[in-house]
Amino acid sequence: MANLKSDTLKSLYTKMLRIRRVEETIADEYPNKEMKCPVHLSIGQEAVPVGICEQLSTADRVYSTHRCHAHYLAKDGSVPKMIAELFGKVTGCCRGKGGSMHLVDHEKGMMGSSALVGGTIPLAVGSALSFSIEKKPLVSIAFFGDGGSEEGLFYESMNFAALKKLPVIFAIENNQYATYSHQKSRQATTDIYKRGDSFGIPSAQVDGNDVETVYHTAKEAIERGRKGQGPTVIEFQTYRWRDHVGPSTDIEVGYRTQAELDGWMEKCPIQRLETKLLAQGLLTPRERDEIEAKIKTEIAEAFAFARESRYPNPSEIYTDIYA
Amino acid sequence: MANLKSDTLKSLYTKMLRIRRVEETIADEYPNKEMKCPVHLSIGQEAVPVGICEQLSTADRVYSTHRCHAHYLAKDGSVPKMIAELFGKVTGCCRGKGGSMHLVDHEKGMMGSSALVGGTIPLAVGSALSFSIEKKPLVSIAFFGDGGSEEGLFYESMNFAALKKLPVIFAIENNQYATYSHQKSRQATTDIYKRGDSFGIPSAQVDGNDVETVYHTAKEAIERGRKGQGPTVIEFQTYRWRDHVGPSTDIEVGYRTQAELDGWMEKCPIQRLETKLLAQGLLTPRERDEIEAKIKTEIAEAFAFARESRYPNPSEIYTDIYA
Amino acid sequence: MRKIKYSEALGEATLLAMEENSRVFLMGEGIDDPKAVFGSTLSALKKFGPSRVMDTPLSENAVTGIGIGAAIEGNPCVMIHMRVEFLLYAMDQIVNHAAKWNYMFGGTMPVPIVIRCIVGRGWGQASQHSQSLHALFAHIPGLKVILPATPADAKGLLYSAIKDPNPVICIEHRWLYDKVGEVPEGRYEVPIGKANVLIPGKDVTCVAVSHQVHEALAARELLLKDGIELEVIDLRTVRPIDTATILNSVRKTGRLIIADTAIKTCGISAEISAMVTEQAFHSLKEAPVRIALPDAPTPCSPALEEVYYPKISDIVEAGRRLVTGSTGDAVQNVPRLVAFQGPF
Amino acid sequence: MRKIKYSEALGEATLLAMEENSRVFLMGEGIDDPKAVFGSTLSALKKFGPSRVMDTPLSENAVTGIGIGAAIEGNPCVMIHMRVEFLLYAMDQIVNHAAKWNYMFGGTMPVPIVIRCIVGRGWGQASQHSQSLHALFAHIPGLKVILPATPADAKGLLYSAIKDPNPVICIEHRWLYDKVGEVPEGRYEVPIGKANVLIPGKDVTCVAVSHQVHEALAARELLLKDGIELEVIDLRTVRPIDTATILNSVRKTGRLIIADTAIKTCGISAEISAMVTEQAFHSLKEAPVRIALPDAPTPCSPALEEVYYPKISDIVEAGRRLVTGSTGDAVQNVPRLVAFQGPF
Ligand SMILES: Cc1ncc(C[n+]2csc(CCOP(=O)(O)OP(=O)(O)O)c2C)c(N)n1
Ligand SMILES: Cc1ncc(C[n+]2csc(CCOP(=O)(O)OP(=O)(O)O)c2C)c(N)n1
Ligand SMILES: [Mg+2]
Ligand SMILES: [Mg+2]
Repeated sequence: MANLKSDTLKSLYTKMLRIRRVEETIADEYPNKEMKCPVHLSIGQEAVPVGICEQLSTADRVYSTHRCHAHYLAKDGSVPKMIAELFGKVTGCCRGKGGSMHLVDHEKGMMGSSALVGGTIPLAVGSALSFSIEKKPLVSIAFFGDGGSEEGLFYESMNFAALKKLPVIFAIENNQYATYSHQKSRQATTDIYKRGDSFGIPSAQVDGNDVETVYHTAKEAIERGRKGQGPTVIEFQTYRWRDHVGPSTDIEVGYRTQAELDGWMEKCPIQRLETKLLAQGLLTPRERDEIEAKIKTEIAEAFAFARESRYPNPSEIYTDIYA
Repeated sequence: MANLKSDTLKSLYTKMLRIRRVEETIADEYPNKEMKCPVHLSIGQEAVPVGICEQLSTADRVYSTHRCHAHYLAKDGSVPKMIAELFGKVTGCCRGKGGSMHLVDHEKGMMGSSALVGGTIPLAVGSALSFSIEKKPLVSIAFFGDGGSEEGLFYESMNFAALKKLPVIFAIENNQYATYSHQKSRQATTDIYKRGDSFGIPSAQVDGNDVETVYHTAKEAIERGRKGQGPTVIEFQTYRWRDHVGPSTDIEVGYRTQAELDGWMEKCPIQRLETKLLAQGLLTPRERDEIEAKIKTEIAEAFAFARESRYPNPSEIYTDIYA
Repeated sequence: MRKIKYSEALGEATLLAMEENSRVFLMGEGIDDPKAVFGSTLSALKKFGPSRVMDTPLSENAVTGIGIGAAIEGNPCVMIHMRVEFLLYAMDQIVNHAAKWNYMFGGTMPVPIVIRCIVGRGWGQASQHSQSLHALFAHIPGLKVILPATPADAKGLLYSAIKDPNPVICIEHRWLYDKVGEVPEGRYEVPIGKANVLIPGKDVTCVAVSHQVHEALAARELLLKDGIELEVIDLRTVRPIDTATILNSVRKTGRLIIADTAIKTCGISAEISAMVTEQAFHSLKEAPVRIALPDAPTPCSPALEEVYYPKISDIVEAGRRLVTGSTGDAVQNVPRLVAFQGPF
Repeated sequence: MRKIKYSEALGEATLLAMEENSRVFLMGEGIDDPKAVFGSTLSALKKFGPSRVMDTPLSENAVTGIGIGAAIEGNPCVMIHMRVEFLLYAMDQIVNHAAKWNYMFGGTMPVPIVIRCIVGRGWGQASQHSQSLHALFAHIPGLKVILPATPADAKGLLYSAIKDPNPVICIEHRWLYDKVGEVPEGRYEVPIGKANVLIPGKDVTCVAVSHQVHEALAARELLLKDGIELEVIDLRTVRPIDTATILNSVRKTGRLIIADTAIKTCGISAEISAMVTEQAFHSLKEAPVRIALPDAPTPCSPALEEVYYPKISDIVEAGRRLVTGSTGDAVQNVPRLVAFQGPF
C-alpha cells in the first residue's frame, strides 16, 4: 500500500468533514420541521463513500440506499440542491419529488437511491453491464448495508456480475444493525464477504473507518473493473452513531449500549485522519479551521437557498411520470 | 460408509425401477393425448429421490418442483392417483386440479410441488421451522435443480435455515441444464455446494447417479437434522435423458450432444445397482423379472384406473379455492 | 365500553389468538425490537418472548415462503411487513403459492397465514413508501384481503384472520394506529367478507376503505348541513367483497360514492362501481363517483402531498353533485384529520 | 400485403429496433436457445448473436433490475419472461423501481425497458402457468402496458415499445403466436395508448383485450345472424387507456361488453366499466357486461378448463341480452379457435 499524497489526504479529510457537518446541521435543524421527510444519517460512516468516490469520475456510477446523503455528497452532489430537496422545494435535486431517501445527480454519476433495501444492487450491475457491452473502462458502485446483503437480489446480482465479468463493486457498509436488529440475529455467519468468494469473486473485509484502507482496497477493485476483470465484493466494517432514522441518538431505545457506541466513536474516521495529518504536519490547525469555516458558509448558503426556493407547482404532480 | 443391507439395496432398486417404468409408460402413452398436461420426466435421475426418501418417515416432508414424478413416487405416492391426476380425473391426487407439475400426498409427507422454479425452497424451510418450534425430530427436504439454485430464494432460505438451525436438506439435483441452457452459461462457478459453505452450512457435492452414495450422504444430513444441528446442502451430480418437457429425446434440438448423453446413460443409476446386485448374488435374474412383472401390472392397473375414472364436475372449479 | 388504540387492538387480537392456539406464531423484520411494530406486537412479545415473536432477516421473499410453509405444516403464522411495498418482493410466494396451494392440491393443503402490512402516508415518505396496493391482492382468487379501519375492527378482523385457514392479507393504514375507539374485551370476532354500515343515510351511499372511512364520516357531518344524508359503509374486506350490503344501500339511495386510499385506475373503486352498475343499474340515479388517488406516484414535497391526496371536501362536493347536480360553494370548516409526523 | 405469423412479427419489430439503435439488446432465460422464444428472437439471434440476445440465469428479480439499470444507462433493454407469472419475482423492481425512477428523480432518469411476457392457456398448464395479470400492472402509474392481439400490432406495438423511453410491459397470449395476418414491411409503428376500432357496428360496443379480440370477432359474425351489429374495439393498451375511442363508441351504441382474458374482480374490465359509467352514464341503455374469468385459479383437468374459460357464445349471449333483453336460444355453429396443444 503506497502512501497517499497529501493533496489526496486533504481532499479525503475535507469531504468527510463536509458530510459530517452537513448531516449535523440537518440534525440540528430537523426539529424545526422544515424538512418534512424521514432522514437516515450516516454520521460515523463517512470514510467508505469518500474513500471510494474520491477515485471515480463523473462517468463512473454510484447507486445508493435510504441512507444516501454521504454517497450523494461523496459523488460531488450539490449541497444546495440536496438541502432544497429535503425542504421539498422545486430547486431540489429531484424537484422536490424524492426527498432525503432519493438523492440523485445524473451528471455527477449519482444514479439514485432506493427506499427498498437491496433494490439498487441490480441497478448498479445494470450500469456495469452497459459499460461492458459498450466496452467503456468505467465502474459502477452498489452501496448497501449488512441488512441489504440478506436480500436474494445480492446473490443473484453477484452471480450475474461474476458470470459476465462486469465492472461492479459491491460495497457493503456493515454497521452491524438493520434498524434495531443486530447482524447476529439476522445472519448465520457474519463474514458477509465470504459469500462473494463462493461465486469466485475477489472479496475482502476491511476497516471501514480508516479512509486510507478504504481508498486502497477500492483502488484495486476499481482497477480490476476498468480492466474488464470483473466484480469485487468489499465488506466495510463501520458503525452508525445516530438513530436508524431521524436526527437523534438512540441509546435510550435499548438495543445497543453506550459503551459500544463510545468504542466506535473513538474510531471516528474523521478524527483519525485529522490526528494523523496534524501530527505529520500535512495539515495545520489553521488550515483545518479554514476548511471548517468554508464548509460552514457553504452549508449556511445551502439552507438559505432551500428556504428561499419555492415549492413545486401543484401541476408538477403530473409531470415526469413518463419521460 | 457402512455397507447397506441387502433388503435396503433391493428396496432402492425396486423403487428406482418403478419410477423408471412409470415414466417410460407415460412417455409411451403421451402421444395418445389422454394426459393433457406438460410432463417433465426424471428418467436418468432416479437415484437422488430414492436414496434420500428411503430413509424418511411419512411425517418427514418433501417439497418438489415441476419435475416431481420421481419425488412423489419415492415418497410412496400412489401410482393410480398420480396417473389419474395426469389424466385430469377426479380420482387424481389433486382431484384433477394440479396435473403433472403438482403432485401431492399430504398423508405421505409429499407436500406439493411448484411450477415456479425455486418456489418451494422456502416452503420446505417452513416445515423445518415448524418442526423446530414444535421440537419434533423430523426433517424436511427441498428438492430443486441447478437452475433453482440461481434464484435468490435459495440464498435467503439458506441464511434463515442456518441462522435458526433448522432441519432442512437442500437437495440440489444438478443435471447441468435448465431447459436448454447449460449451467456454465448461467453460473459464474459451477460448484453450487460451496455457496452453502459460505453460510456455515455443511455442504457436499456427490455422485447423484450412485444411489448408495446418495443414501450415505443423505443419512448424515438427516441425522444432523433430527438432532437439531441444522441444515445441510447436498449437490447431486446427475443428468436428464429426455427432453426438458415432453416424452421424447431431444438431441435434434441441438443444445447437447449424443456423446454427452451416452456417457451419462452409461452411468445409469438403475443399471449400476442391478449389475452390482446380480454380481454379488443379492438379486437373482428371476427376482429381477418378478419385480419387473409386478411393476408392469401395477402400472397397467394405474392406467386402467385413470381411464375408468370420471372427470371432475364443472362445479369443482369453485371448490377448494378456500379451505 | 373501554376505549383503546388501534395498535393496542391489533395487539389484543394477536395475544388472544396466541393464547388460544399455542402453535400460532409471529414473524417479521424487527418485530421483537423495542418499538414492536408501533406497539402492536408488544403484548405478545412480553408474554411469549422472541421464540414466538420472531425477528427475521431482510429476506421478504423467502421469509414469506417460510411462513407459508410453517402455516401449511400447522403453525398458523402472522407475518408482519412494515410497508405494503415490501410485499412486492414476495409476490410470487403470495400469488403463485399461498393463493394456489389449497386449490391446486384439491383441498388438501390449507395455508393459515396472515400477512400484515402498513400503508404509509405523509411526512414525505414518497413514491416507494406510500403506496396502497390492496387492489393487486383483491384481483387474486385464493387470497382474502382485509383493511380494518377502526380499533374494534382491528381486533375483530385480525382475530378472525388468524383463525382463518386461508391466506389473509391485512392492510393497516399508518394513520389509524393511534386512533382510539371502543373495543370489546375478550374474544371478539368480526367476520371477514362483511361490510359494515357505520351510519345509515337515505340520500347517498359512500363505500369507504381504510382511512377513507374516517374522511367519509367527517364528510357526512358537513353534508348534513346541506340537508344531505350520507350512508357510510366501511367496506372492511376487499376480497371477497360484500356485494349484498353495498347493493342494499345503493338500491335505497340510488347514488354511490366510493372512497379509496389507492390509485383510481384499476383500483377497488373501479370494481365496486362496475359491480354496482352491473347489478343495480336501474336503481342508479347518477353514475357512481370514485374518490381515489390521481394516476401518479406519490411525491415527497409537502406542497405536492397536499394536493395529491383527496380531501374530505372532495367527498362533500361529490355528495352535493350527486344530489343537487352542482358541487356548490367551497366547503367550509373542513376538519383536519390528525396527520402523522416524522421522523418515520 | 404479405402475411406473417405473430411470432415473426415480434421478431421483425425487434430486429428493426436493434438495427436502428445499436445499443438495444435482449435478455432472458434461454432466449438464445434453439427454440428462441417460440421463434420470436430467432432473427435477432441470427443477425446479432448471443452478445445482444443474452441468455440469463434463473434470477428474475435481479435480472429485471439489471435490465432496468442498463436501460437507465442508455442501453434500451428488451427483457423476456416465458410466463407472466415469472414477473411476480420481479414485482419490486418493476413497481417500486422502474415505474418510479423517472418521477422520483424529477424527470432525470428515464427507463427505456420493455418487459415481454407470455400468458399461458390450455393443455393443463394449471394455476401457476395460465394467469392473465395485466391488471396488476395497469394499476401502476409510471408503467405502460400493451397486449398486442394481431400480427400487425405485435410488430407495431412492440416496435413503439422498444423506442419508448419508459418501462413498457408487453403481454403476449400464447395462442396468438401462430396467428397469421397482414403486417406492413419495414418501419411500422402503432402508437401506445390508442385503441383500434376493428369493425364498426351500431348496436353494441365490445372492448376486447388480447386473445379475446378474436373471440369478439367470431361473436360478431354470429350476432349478425340475429341482426345485431357488434362494434369490435381492440383495446391494445391497458395503461394508459384510450378512453376517447371507447366513449365515442359507447355514446353511439349505448351498450357495452368488455371481454378480458383475466379474472373479473378488480380486472381491467372493471376499470372500463367504471370509466364508461362515469363519463357516459346517460348514454348507457343497459349496464355494461363483463366477460372474464371466474373468481378461481386455473384448474388443470381438461374437463374443468373447458368450463373455466369464457366462450364466444358468452359474448353472443351478452350481445343479444343487451339488445333484446334475452339471451335467446343456444348459440349454434360456434367456431373453435385453434387451441394450443402440448407438450409445452
Ligand atoms: C425491502 C425492504 N425491507 C425492509 C425495509 C425497512 N427498512 C428500512 S432501512 C432497514 C434497515 C436496513 O439495514 P442495512 O441494510 O444494514 O442499512 P443501514 O440502515 O444499516 O444503513 C429496514 C429493515 C425496507 N425499506 N425495504
Ligand atoms: C421462476 C421461473 N422461472 C422460469 C421458469 C421456466 N422454467 C421451467 S423449468 C426451467 C428449468 C429449470 O431448471 P432446473 O432448476 O435445473 O431444473 P430441471 O428442469 O433441470 O430439473 C425453467 C427455466 C419457471 N417455471 N419458473
Ligand atoms: Mg446496517
Ligand atoms: Mg437442471
